[in-house]
Amino acid sequence: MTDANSSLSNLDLETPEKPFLDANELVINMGPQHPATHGVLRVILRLDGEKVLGLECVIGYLHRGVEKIGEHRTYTMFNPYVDRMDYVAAVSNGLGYCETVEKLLNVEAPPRAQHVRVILTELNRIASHQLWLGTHALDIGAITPLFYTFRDREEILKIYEKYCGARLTTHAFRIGGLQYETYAGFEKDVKNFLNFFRPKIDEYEELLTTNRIWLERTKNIGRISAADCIALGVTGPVLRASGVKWDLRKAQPYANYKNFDFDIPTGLNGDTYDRYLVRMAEMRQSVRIIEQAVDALPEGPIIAKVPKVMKPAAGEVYHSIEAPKGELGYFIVSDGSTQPYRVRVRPPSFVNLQALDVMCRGQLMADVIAVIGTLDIVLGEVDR
Amino acid sequence: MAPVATPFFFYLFAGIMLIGGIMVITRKNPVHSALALIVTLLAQASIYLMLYAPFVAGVQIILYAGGIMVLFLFVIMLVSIDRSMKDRQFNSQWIVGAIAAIALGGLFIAVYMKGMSIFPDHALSIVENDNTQNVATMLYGQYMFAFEIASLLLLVAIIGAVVMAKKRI
Amino acid sequence: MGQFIQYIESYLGSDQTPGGAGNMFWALVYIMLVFVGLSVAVIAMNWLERKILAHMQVRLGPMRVGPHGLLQPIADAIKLLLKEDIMPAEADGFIFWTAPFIVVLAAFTVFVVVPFGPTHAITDMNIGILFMLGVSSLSVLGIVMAGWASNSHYPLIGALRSSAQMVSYEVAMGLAVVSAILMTSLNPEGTGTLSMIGIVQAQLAQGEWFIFKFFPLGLIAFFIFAVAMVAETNRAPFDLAEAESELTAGFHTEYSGFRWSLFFLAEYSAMIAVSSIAVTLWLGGWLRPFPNLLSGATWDQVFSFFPGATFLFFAAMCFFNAARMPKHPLFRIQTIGLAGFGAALGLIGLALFIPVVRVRIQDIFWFAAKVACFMYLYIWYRGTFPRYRFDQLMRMGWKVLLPMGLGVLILTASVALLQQKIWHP
Amino acid sequence: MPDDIKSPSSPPPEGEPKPTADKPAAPSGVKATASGSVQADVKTPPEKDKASPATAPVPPKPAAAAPATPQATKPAAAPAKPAAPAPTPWDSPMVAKLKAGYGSGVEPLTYAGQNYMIVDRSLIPEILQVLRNEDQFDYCVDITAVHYPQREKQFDVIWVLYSFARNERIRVKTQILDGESLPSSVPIWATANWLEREVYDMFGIKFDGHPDLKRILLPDGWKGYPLRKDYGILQQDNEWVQINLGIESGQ
Repeated sequence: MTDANSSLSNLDLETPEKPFLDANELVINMGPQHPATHGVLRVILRLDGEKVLGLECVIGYLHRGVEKIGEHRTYTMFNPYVDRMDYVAAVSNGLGYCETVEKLLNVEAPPRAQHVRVILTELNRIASHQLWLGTHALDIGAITPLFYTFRDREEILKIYEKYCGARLTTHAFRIGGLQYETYAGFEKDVKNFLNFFRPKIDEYEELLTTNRIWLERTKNIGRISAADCIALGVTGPVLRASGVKWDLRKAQPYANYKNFDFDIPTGLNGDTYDRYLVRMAEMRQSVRIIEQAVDALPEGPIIAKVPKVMKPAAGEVYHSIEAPKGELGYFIVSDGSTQPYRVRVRPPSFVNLQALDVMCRGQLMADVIAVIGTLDIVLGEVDR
Repeated sequence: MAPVATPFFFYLFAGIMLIGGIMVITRKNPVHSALALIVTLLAQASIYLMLYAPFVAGVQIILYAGGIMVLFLFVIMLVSIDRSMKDRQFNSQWIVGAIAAIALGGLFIAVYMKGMSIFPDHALSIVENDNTQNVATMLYGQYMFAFEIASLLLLVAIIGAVVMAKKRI
Repeated sequence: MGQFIQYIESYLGSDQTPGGAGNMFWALVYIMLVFVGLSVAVIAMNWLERKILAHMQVRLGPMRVGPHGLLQPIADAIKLLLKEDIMPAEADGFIFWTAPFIVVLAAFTVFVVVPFGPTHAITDMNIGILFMLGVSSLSVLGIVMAGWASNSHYPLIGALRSSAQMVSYEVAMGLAVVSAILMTSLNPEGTGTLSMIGIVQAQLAQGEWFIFKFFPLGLIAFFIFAVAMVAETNRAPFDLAEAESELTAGFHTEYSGFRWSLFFLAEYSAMIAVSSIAVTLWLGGWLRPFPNLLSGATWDQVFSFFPGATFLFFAAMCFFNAARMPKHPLFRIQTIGLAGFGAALGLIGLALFIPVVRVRIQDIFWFAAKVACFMYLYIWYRGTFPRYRFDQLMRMGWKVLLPMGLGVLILTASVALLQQKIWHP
Repeated sequence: MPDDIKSPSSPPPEGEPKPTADKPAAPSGVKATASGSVQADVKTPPEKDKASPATAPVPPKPAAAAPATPQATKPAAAPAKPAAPAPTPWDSPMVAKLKAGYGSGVEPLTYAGQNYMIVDRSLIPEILQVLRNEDQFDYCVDITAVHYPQREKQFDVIWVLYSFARNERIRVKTQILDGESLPSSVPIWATANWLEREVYDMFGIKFDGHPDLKRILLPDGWKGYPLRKDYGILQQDNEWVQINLGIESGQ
């Protein structure tokens, strides 16, 4: 414990360093309207020249009171709202919410629903990582990967569109199972996508992985140690890139992830490059999972028997899933009525964003952009 | 190339130089001063050209206008302009300044009055076409030693700057 | 009047540049030609960059304004000219207004000495290359002024980055240039030249482009220059001054409309200018490929057909694409437009086969073709590379390119001396 | 304690009984090891997928209606209407130790397979510290609150904690009065910083010793705490909206 705290003791905003030659500290405001802050994030940077002395995130520009809305909607009605938080990984949000309510209701989705849920969430993980890769590379100045990833993400969105009619905020799952039976040719589409997508990861990597400029821009940038990660509650690829082999899909399997064989890629240095490699590897692992899930897709009902009017017994449940960005948790308190008494969302982006200050200290201003990109935040989720 | 309208251009550039020089010392904003200085330097380069010294003119533009003055501006911009704007522009040593100015003016007048006898009249030789080559021959031949001393001085200056700027080497 | 006509005619048949011959009329004509040609080139570059970049990035690029977006640059220009000219309230008015003009002035003045052919230059100065470097280094002033006068943080940081970057890379660039100039002195008289035309003529006399001279010394010097010139022009991967993800748009963040378009114009003409320097110094300027290997009147004849053939090729491409256009009434205008454009190109191509034109135009053609290769490289870099960070950029300039440049310079000098003293005493 | 964390390869002490039961690095594993800092190796999912492994044997006491393990692969069509499941006592060595130390101030319970303890307000700083230091709950997942206006102690404050070493998640819950403050847990978990700010922002619960307790999602000058039950869903700080946005109403 002392160890973790000592590494944090030098994190306070006031770094007592004597300015040299009376150099004035420059305070720069980045955002909330800034192309590289991935939304309406406002960062106040304290710079010495181009070196970052400290920064403060100002958030809340996209606050919509999702948790308050949750208290005024029935369990079913609130389901679409969660899609609007992390809008690039809406399916994962839905999965987390549905599973939490299922826990409250004490029901479980049938196997077929579980399989389809896994397929769709993993597709969503790929889509989210693609969007991250494109924008992250764009922040660092490589424009081309963005168009490659968007081209390929389109194929995933097409599958969503065919499945549920929506592309982004899908509302694909129902409490207790699925909203729709899969359409005819769903398996074929998914398999086609996998075959199409596998070489594409190589294509992205060809552009970046060994690119000298990319290496210089990402290696040793925004390093964060495993201890700091844990102290700051950072989860997801960022935590794994720091060397902690922890993935909720393995540690506390939900849905039916325990039936699938996949690896948890981890990094060693916890720098931006490792996070890049971890996410690239995660895409490959997602492909593996989807492949197994499609091959073993069972027949059967797609929704468990759930009451028309959901009135879970009074009680409270915290359930979390491994969203593309980290641990996405829902804490729902039921008072026995049709509406949740309290819905708390534990957003991964929100907690991860806290680490920005630690990761940026002593880096250059240009690296702040790279680090914001590598944290992979979605402001809709940060602010809710 | 035959010179065209030489007096006109001479007075034009000389005028620009003078106005620029006055602006340098009268502007309150140091950035404006620096820019005026650049104008002066550019006009000076033009005068060099008219003196059939294109190499010097080119070097003047590259080094002074394009290099040194940019660094000047660089430094000035990092300094708080607001503070320097509030400072008094002229310090109290104007008596010394006036004396120096009068002395310099007297010198100019003296030179102008008996200029012909001080500077012997050379035959005008236009060396425009191999000007650069001549400069090179002089620098690396006759004045080799002086040239090398100058470069040594610069080296010392560079090392001094590094020592001063670096907290720890 | 007759005297005036005589004055005009007196230049024809001269083997000097208009400036060299002291003929003001033709000098003015050449200035006009260069100005117009440059503007057209910038407009073409605008379209080409968008198109090529788009195709690299699996997009189509502009497709709506004119066939394949051919009229897009014109639409853009009109849009920019009609835009409101905004000046920040706290800006330093005079400097803010003059900055873009200085940048444009610097970028265009450089072309006074660019030799498009043995006589196709506005003038030839004996300090030609020095003049080019000097004047192009003045553009940094405009950038600094623009950044400072905007009175805003992002432009200021952009301007500081840009000026530091340009001043640093000028050093490496200068060293590379000097090693090429050294090569010009390898003639029996032992006197080199700084004149742009003289440099190309030296390559002609020595029978090889300087890029191949003292292999690999020439190549390394060229490489240093090629890197430094990208940094000089603030283009990807060295486009830190206008890194949109960090500094929004760098020093011209606060500019809009016409003034912004001046910066745009200056950026592209600066790109063309530095490419011209590279072409002149290392790639034989206006000389056609293989002047030493495939020499002789027959080969001259063959190579002189290239300009016309190129235009005909482009014309054929236009016709091909016009034929591929959807057969739909809505596309009729576009098809006709594209075919018309092809026809125009074809006519130009045919005109270039006329012997008189052919002989006169081929120098310009080869020069332009070489510059065009560089322009393509610029676009290619932009499509491929991420952006360097500022300290990395500086490190590369000072710790890699500068020592390399010094080394190449010393080696070139030594080899040249050895060659003169030992092999050909 | 962070020593366990720093070495990624050292497996957590429990929850991983058989480390290598499956094939190593499949071909579709990590390929991008050009500079080789990412390695993918294979980890077996724990054989028993209980939410609370070995340490917390769930007592299947009452009525067996509440299935203890959430991931139990039962037929899905299980009747979804168990007769109002109630929290059951939670028993484990850790809990026994805490109970021994703090007596009736700690009330460990299990609901829906999830363990939590209701802790007396006065014990909060100590218990959290003990959980962090001795029981290896090194990861503070979430801090949140629930408002019960009809109760005397109006607020439930909940800490969700997770231990990497034990692969166990628990919740610590306490009840406080309106206006009562809590000690900040930022010294214990750095992540508590923003989480506590959010609780303050939404509920108005103050945390003593927090380095920078101010609103996080809402604007600084906002009045009212939106997640309190007496704050209507359409309610807003009209004054703030008028001053700062220059409009009559934000809705």
